[in-house]
Amino acid sequence: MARRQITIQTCGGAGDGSVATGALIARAAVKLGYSVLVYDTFPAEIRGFGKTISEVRVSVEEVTARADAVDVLIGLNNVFAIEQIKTLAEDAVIIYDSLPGITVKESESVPHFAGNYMSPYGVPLEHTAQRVTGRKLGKNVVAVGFLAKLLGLPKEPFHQVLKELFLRKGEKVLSQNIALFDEGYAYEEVEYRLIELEKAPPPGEERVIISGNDAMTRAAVNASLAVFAGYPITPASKLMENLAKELPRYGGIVVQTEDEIAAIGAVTGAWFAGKRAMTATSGPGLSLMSEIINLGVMTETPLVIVNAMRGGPSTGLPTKVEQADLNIALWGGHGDSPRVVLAPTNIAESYAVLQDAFDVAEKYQTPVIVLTDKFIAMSHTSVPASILEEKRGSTRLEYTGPPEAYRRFAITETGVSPWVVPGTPGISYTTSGLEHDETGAPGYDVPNHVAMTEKRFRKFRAMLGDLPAPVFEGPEDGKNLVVSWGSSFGAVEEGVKRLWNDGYSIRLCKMTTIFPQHEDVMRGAFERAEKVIVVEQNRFGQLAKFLKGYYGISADEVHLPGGEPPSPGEVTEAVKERLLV
Amino acid sequence: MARRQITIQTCGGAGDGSVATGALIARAAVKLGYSVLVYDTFPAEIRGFGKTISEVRVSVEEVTARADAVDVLIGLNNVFAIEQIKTLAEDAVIIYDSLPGITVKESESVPHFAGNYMSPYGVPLEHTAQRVTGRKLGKNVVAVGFLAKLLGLPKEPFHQVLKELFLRKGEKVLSQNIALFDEGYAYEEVEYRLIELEKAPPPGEERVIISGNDAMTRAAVNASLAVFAGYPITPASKLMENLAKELPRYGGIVVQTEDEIAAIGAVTGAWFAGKRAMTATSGPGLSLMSEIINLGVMTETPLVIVNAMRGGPSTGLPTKVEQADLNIALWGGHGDSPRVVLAPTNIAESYAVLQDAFDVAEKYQTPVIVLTDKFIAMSHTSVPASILEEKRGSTRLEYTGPPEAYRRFAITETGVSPWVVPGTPGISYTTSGLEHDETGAPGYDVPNHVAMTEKRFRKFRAMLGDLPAPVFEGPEDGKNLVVSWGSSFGAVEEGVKRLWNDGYSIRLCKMTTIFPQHEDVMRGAFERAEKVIVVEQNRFGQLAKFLKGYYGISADEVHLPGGEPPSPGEVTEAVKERLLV
Amino acid sequence: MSEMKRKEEILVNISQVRKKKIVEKHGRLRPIFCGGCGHFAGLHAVYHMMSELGIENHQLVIVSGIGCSGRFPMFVNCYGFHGVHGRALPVALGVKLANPSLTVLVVGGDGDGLGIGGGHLPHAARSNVDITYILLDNSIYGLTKGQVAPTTPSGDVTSTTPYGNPSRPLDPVKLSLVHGATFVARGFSGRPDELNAIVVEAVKHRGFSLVQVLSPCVTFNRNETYEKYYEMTEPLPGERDLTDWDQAMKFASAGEKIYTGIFYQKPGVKTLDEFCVGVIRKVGEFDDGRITGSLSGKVENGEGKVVE
Amino acid sequence: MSEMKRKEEILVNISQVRKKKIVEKHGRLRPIFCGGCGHFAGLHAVYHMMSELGIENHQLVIVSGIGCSGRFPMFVNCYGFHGVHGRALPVALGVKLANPSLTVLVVGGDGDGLGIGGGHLPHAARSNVDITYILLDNSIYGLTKGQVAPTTPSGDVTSTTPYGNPSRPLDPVKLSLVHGATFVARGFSGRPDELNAIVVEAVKHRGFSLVQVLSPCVTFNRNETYEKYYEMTEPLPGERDLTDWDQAMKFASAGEKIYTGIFYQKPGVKTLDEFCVGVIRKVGEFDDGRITGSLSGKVENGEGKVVE
Ligand SMILES: Cc1ncc(C[n+]2csc(CCOP(=O)(O)OP(=O)(O)O)c2C)c(N)n1
Ligand SMILES: Cc1ncc(C[n+]2csc(CCOP(=O)(O)OP(=O)(O)O)c2C)c(N)n1
Ligand code: SF4
Ligand code: SF4
Ligand SMILES: [Mg+2]
Ligand SMILES: [Mg+2]
Repeated sequence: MARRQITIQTCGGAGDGSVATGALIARAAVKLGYSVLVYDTFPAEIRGFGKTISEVRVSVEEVTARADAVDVLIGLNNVFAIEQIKTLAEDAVIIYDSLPGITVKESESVPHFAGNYMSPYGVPLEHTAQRVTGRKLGKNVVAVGFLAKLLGLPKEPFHQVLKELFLRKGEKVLSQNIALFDEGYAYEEVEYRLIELEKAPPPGEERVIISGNDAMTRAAVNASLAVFAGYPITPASKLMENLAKELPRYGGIVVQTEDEIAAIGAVTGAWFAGKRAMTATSGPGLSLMSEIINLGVMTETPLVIVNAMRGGPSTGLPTKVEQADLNIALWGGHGDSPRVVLAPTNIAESYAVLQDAFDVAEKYQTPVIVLTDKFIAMSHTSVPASILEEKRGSTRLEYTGPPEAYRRFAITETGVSPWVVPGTPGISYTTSGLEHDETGAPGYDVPNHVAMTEKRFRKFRAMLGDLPAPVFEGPEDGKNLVVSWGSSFGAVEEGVKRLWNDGYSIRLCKMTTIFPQHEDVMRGAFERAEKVIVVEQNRFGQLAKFLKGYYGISADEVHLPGGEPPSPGEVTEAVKERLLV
Repeated sequence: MARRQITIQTCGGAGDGSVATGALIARAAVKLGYSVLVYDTFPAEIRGFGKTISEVRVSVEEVTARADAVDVLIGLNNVFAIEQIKTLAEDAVIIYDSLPGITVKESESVPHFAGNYMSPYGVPLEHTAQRVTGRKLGKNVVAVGFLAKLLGLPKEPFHQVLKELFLRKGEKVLSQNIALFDEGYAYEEVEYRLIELEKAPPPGEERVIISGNDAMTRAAVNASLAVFAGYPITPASKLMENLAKELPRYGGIVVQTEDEIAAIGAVTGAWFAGKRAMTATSGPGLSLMSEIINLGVMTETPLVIVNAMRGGPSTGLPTKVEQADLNIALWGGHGDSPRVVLAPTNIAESYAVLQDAFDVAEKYQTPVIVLTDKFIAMSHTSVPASILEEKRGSTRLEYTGPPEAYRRFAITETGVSPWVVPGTPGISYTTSGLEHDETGAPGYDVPNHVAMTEKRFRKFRAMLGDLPAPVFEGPEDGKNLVVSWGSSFGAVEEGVKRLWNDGYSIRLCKMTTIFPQHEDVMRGAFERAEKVIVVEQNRFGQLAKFLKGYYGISADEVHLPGGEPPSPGEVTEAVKERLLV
Repeated sequence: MSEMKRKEEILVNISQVRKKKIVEKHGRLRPIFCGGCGHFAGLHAVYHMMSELGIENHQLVIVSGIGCSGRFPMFVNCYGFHGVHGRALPVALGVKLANPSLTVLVVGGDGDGLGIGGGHLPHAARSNVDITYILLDNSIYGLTKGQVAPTTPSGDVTSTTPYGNPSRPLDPVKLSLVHGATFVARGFSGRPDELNAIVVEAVKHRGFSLVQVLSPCVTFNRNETYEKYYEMTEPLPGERDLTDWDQAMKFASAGEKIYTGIFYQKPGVKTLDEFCVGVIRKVGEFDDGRITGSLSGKVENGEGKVVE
Repeated sequence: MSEMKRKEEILVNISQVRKKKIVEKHGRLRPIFCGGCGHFAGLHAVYHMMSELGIENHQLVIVSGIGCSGRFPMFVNCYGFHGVHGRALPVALGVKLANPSLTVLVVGGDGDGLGIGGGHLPHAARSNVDITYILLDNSIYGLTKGQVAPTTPSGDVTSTTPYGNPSRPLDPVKLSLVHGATFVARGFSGRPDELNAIVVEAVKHRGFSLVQVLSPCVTFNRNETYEKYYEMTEPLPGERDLTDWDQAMKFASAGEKIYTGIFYQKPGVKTLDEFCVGVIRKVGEFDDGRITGSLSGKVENGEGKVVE
C-alpha cells in the first residue's frame, strides 16, 4: 500500500553535500504537490568535522513535526550510514555506496549492520560520479536519481530543480547533473516497489520552501521594520544576515553591535525615536538583554525581541533544540515586570506572530518576546507563498490634545498613554527607568507607584483582542485537555491525532500567546476538562508550572528534554499513560 | 497604662541630624534592655535635598516590623514636621522647634495642623543649641533630652551613649552634648505622662545594633570569605564598603570591578580556583549577572550572590523596598537552570542564612542567591552579640581516588561530583558552559544531556537537609495557612498574632529556603489547611504563583506593593477578609 | 585663590550665562545637583549650545544613563531618555539611526561611561555615528556616594578603596583618540566659557564627538577639586593642525599638564548614519534614502526556492 | 610565495616544534580547528612556553570565552575554564586573586575580547593583574561563520555587512597601550618562532601582558590572509627602549606597516595581586599575606555600637 508520508535521511561528511541533497529532494517533492519538512543536523560548530544529516519528510498532508523514524537512508559515507541504522524504521530502505569490483569485508559492510526487515541497496554512487564528471563530486545526485525511481516519482520535477540550481553555473554543469540523476534513475530495474508514496493532490497555489528565519525576515520587512540591531548567535544569526541584505531595499537599516546589550539598547533608542525596531538572539543573548528589556517595561518603550531557543543552560547545546527559555522570557526582569511572550509553533506561524509582535508592541508600548527555536528557525518547510505577503504598519496611539497638556505617561483606562515622539514641536519630556509620575518626573511615593504599577499591568488586559487566542482541537467535552506550545506542538498534534484514533477523549490546546493569558477562555477550558496535561520540551515543566501558578490548578507535566525535536510517537508514548479513559 | 512599645520618628532636612538622633535614641534604649528597630528614609538619591526620616521602634519584645503608626514625632524642621503629621497615631506626641519671642502665624504653626488628640510640645531646640554651643548644631540632642524626660527614662544611658560617641572628639564636645541633653531634659516639668514606656526586663546578654549589611559583613568574614568582587548599588553598597575595610584583616580581598558582569565573573573565577567568594548587588545588577549565574549552574561552580531588593522594575525606586526579585532569582537563567534561592526575613536571620549560603554553595557546587531588601539591608536592629560569632569553613567534597581516574563531572547518586581544584598535581580538566560529559568534554547527544540535566537537578534534593526548613507557628490544624517570606514576614507575623487574639484559626509559615522546596513538609502543610494565603510585597504574587505552580494547589494571594515596608495593621486588614472562619 | 572663591566665581559666571535668555531651555525640573557641583557647568554649556546653534527644543534628544550626571536630560527642555546605567551610547545610536535629523547628545558620568558602559565607547567612536558625548568626569561615583571610579587616580582613598586605589586611571581623551573618534576635546567646569565654546564645536562637528568635562564632585571627592584643576589644567596652544592625530596624542599624554580644549578634529569622515542612508539610497526602492521601513516592500522569492 | 606554500611551511614549523617533546602538554581532546587555521600557532606557542618555562601542567590555568579560539583550553593539558562569550578576563582575575601562585592565561578571539568583552580589557590592563592575554585575532567571527568583527577593516564584505563594513577597526595594541598595560606585543601565526618567543616573554612578565596574534581564519575570512600579513607585517626594530611609551605608540600607529614583536614592557609596576597581598600583610592578622579568608576572624564591634 502506498504510504501517505515518507522520511528520507541523507548523511555524509563535510563536502558530501548532505544538505544540498535534502534540498533537492524537498524542492522536487513540492513541485509534485507534497508538503515537506527539512530538518538538518550539523556536527560540532566548526566546519569540517563529523557527520551532517539532512532529513526530509515528504507527505501528502501538511507536516510540522519530524517523523517517528526514517524510511529511507541515503548514505553518502558508509561509516556514517552504519551509525545511522539504529535510527531507522524497521523496514527502512538503505541506499549506500557500493564500489563495483571492490569487495568490502562482509563484517564491515552496510548490509551486515542492516536490520532483518531492511532493504539495503548498494549503488555505485562515487563510481558513477567519477565516470560522468571525472570527479567524485555529484554522487549525491546519483543517489537522488535512484531514490526517485525507487519511490516511483517522475524525472521531470527533478530535472527542473536541477535546472533552477545549476543553469547559472553553465550548460555543462547542468547537463552533467542531469546525467548524474539519470544514471541513478536508470541504475537498476526496481521490480518490487518496496516503498511507495501516495500521489499528492495536484499542486494548487504557489508554494515556497522557507525556514523560520526566512519567514521572519519577510515578516519583519513587511511589518515596516526600520532598524534591526543584533549580535550573531546560533540559531538566530541567519535572520540578521538575511535582513542585512534585504532591509536596506525597503528603507531599513541593519547594524551589528558590539554585544547583545548594545543591540537591545539600539532597538530601544530607535523605538523611542518612533521607528519600528527589533533584535534577534538566543538564550545567552537574552540573558544579557534582561536589564534593558526591563527598562522597556518601565519606560513603556516598545521592543521586539526574537529569541531562537537552543539547549541550555549556559552555552549548552548551541545546535540543538529545546523550549526552555520560557521562564526567563516571562520572569527575567527584576521587580514586577510584565511583558508579552509569544511563541509560534511552526515555521508558517512565525510570520504572522512576528507581525503581531510589532503591532502589539507599538500599540501597547511594551516589550514583546517572540520565542522560536532551532527547529523552527533553521528547518525548512513548504508554505503557500501568499501567506508571506501580509503587510503591517504603525499602530501608534496618537495624541490629539493641546501640546501643553501632554503627559507622556498619562493614566488612562486602558493603561495606554498617547505617544508623541521626539521631533514633535511644542512638547518635551524625559522618559525614565525610575518610577515616575504622569509627566515622567521621578516619583517614589506609594500611591504613585501603586497607580503606575496598575497602569502597566492594565495594558495587558487591553491587548488580549490583538493577540492570537488559544486554538482548540477535538471534542469540547474531552476528558483530557492536552496543552502544548512551541515547535514540539507539531509532534503533540500528530500524536494526539493517533490517540483520537485509539479512542481517547482528548481536547487539544495550542498556546501561542503565553503572556498575557486569554484568561476567560482558558479558565473555561480547564473547568470543562477532568484532567490537564501539559507537554513541552524542557525539564522544568516551564509552561505547566506557569499555568498551574497562574490559574491555581493542578496538571500533569510531560517533559521532553534532550536536544532533538520530539517525534509524534514519543508524545503518544508519554501522554498515553497519563490519560483518563 | 504604660505601653509595651513606642515608635519615635525624627524628621529634618539635610544636616539636621535626623539619622544621628535615631541612633542616639536606639542605643540608649538598648542599654535599658529594650529591643529596637531603626528605619531610615532618605530623600532623593543626591545629598542635600528633601526630608530625612529616622524612625525608631522601641519595644519590650523583639521587633522585626515597623509599627502601624508613629507615637512620637521629633520635628527638627517644622515644615517637614507638618507634612509628617498625617502619618502619626491619633494620640501622638509632637516635639517641635519653638522660637522663644518669635510668634509664628497661627495658621502655619505645628499645633494648628496637629490632630485633635495629639499633644504638640514646642521646645526651643535651636535656640537652646545656640545658647549652649554658640551654633545651631545640636538641637537634636536637646530634643532627645526632652524625649527622655517625656518617656520617663533615666538620663544615665543617654549620657553614656553620648560619651561613646563624642569622647574621641574631645572633652569639650562631649560636655556640650551632655549639657544640650540636660537642657532638654530639664526644659519643662512634664506633669501628666502622656505616653509611658513599660520598663524593659533587665538587659541580659550583650546586644549590638546592626543593619543587615553589617550582619552580612560579619557573616561573610566568619564564613571564610576570601574574595569579594562587587559594583556599588543601593541598597547593597554598604556591604562592599564594610568588607573593603574588614576583609583584608582576615586574609581576604575586595575588588570593585568595572560592572556587575565582571564582579560575578571574578567571583566565578575565585570559586573555580577553590576559594570562597561572593558579590552583592540589587535588581539591575542581578539582571546583568543572569548569564554568568547560569554559567555557574552549567559548570557546577559555587557562587554566592546577595541581592538586596529595592522597588522595580528597572531603576525603579532605588531607596524603597519591595520583594519583587524572586522571579528573576528563580527563573532568570535560560534553559533549565536550577539554583538555590534563600531569603532571610530579618536582620538577625541574615547572618546565618548567608553562612548557610556559603556552605551549601561549596558542598553542592551551585549558585546561591540570597535575597534581602532595603528594609533588611539598611535598617538597624538590636541583636544578641553572640549570634554574630558563628564560624564556617570549607565544605568541599574531596576526591580520594587515583588522579588518572578523576572525572570532574562524575555522575553520582547525589548528583555531586568530587571536586579537585586547579593547582592540584596529576589532574587536569576544562570546565565548560557547553553541555559536557563526565570529563568535561563537550557532549551534545540526547542521553548525555538528559543524564547531566538529571544530575544537576538531583543535587537539589540532596541539599535539603543543609538548608533552613520552613518554620511554622500556631495550631497545626489551623484552618488557614498563611505563608510569607522576606522582610515583610515580620509584619505578617505580628499581624497574625493579632488575628489569633481575635480568635482566627491560622497556621503561619515562614519560608526562608525558597528553592529547593522542602517538599514533604510543605505538601503536608498544604494538605492539612483548608485555605492557603500567601502574603508578600509585590504585585505579581511571585511566591504565591511559584508555590501554586510547584504544588498544583490553589491559594489566595495578598499583594502589598508600594515601596514602604508594610505594617502589621495593613497585614491584618488585607488577610482578615480572606480568612476562613 | 581659595576654592570657595573659585566656586563663587563659577556661580557668577553661570548666572551671567543664564541671563542670556536661555531660560526657555530649562527643563520642567530644577537641577538636583549639590551646590557647587561641576555638573552645573555642563548643563549650562548645553543651554548655551542650544541657543547659540539655534537648536529648537524638540529637535534635541539627550540620552543618559544613571548617576548624578544621569539626571541631566530632566533639566533641559528637550526630549530625554534616562535609561539604565552605562547604556546611553547604544540607545543614542538607535535614536540617531532611526531619525538622523535629530541632534543627539549623550551625557553621563565617568562610572557610567568608562566603567559599566566602557564597552560601548570604542564602537560608537569607530562607527563615527553623528552624536556628541559629554562625559562629566568627577573621578568618583557621585550618586552612590563616593566609590572609586575608572578615572580615580592611583592611591586615592574612597569608600571602596580604604587602602588606596590599586589601579591606574583611564583617560577618555586618549581612549577616544585610539578608538577613532573624529572629535576629541576636554573642558573644565571651572572655565565655563571655554567649555561652552567646546560644546558648541562638538555639536557642530559631523561625526562622533567626545567632550570630557573635568567636573568636580564637591560632596564626595576631596581630591579632584576645582583647586587642583585650576592648578593642573592649561588650555591647549592655539594654531594647531587639529587633524594631526600624533600631535593630539602627544598633548593628551603629556604627563605634567592636563590640557583643555579641542585635541583633535577630523572633518569629512563618513558617519554611520550617512553610510546607512547611502546604502538605502543605493539599493533601496526609494532613492531619497529615507529611513522608514517600508510598507510597499515586496521580498523577492522564486517559486519553490530555498531562501536560506 | 603562494599562500598554500606558506601554509605548508607553517605546518612543517609546527611539526618541528611538536617534536620538542611537548606532547605531554596536549589536552585530552584534539584541536578541532580547520586545517591551516591560525589558532594552531597560538596553541603551539603555549605548548612551547610551558616547556620552555618549565610550567607544570597543574600550575597553569587557561580561561577562555566562546569562539573557535574559545575551545583552546580543552587542547592543553592544564586546568581550563571555558566560560561565556566575552567574560574571560573577569574570570581570570578571580582565579589569580584567589590563588596568585597559579600562572593564568586568557585566550580568546577578536569578537570575544574587543566586541562583547571589550569593556573588561581596559580594567584588567590598568589593574596590572598578573595575567597574560593571548588575543587570537582573525578579524572575523569564526565560530558563528563569518560575521564582521571589531578588527575587520572598513569596507570588508562579511555576512552581516553585505554592503561593506562601515566602521574603522580597533587595534588591540594601541588600545592596551592606552589602557596602561605593562606589556604589549603582537605576533603572527605565520611566524611561529617569533610568536613562541613573544609568548614566553609575556608569561615571564610580572603584570598584565597582552599579545595580539594575527591569526588568519582560512574558512571565513578571504581578506585577512597569511598572504596579506606576510606582505604587511614587519618585525619591530631591535635595540629599543621598551619602556618608552611614546615610541611604542609611534610604532603602533605607523600607518603603512603592521609591526610585530614587543612594543612595550614596563617592569616593576605593582600588580593587583601584589597590591592585595600587600594590604593583607599590612592590616591582616597573618603577616604572610596569604589569601585565604580566615576562620579565626573576629570582627570588632563595641557594645551597642551602630556599625553602619
Ligand atoms: C546596573 C547598575 N549598577 C549599579 C547602579 C548604581 N549606580 C547608580 S549611579 C552609579 C555610579 C555613578 O557614578 P558616575 O557614573 O560617575 O556618575 P556621577 O554620579 O558621578 O555623576 C552607580 C554605581 C545602577 N543604577 N545600575
Ligand atoms: C552572549 C553570546 N552571544 C553570542 C554568542 C555566539 N558566538 C559564539 S562565538 C562568537 C564570536 C566568535 O568570534 P571570535 O571571538 O572572534 O572568535 P573566533 O571564532 O573568530 O576565534 C559568537 C558571536 C554566544 N555564544 N554568546
Ligand atoms: S554628589 Fe557630587 S556629583 Fe552628585 S550632585 Fe553632589 S557634587 Fe555633584
Ligand atoms: S572557522 Fe576559521 S577561526 Fe574557526 S577553526 Fe576554522 S579557520 Fe579557524
Ligand atoms: Mg562620577
Ligand atoms: Mg575572530
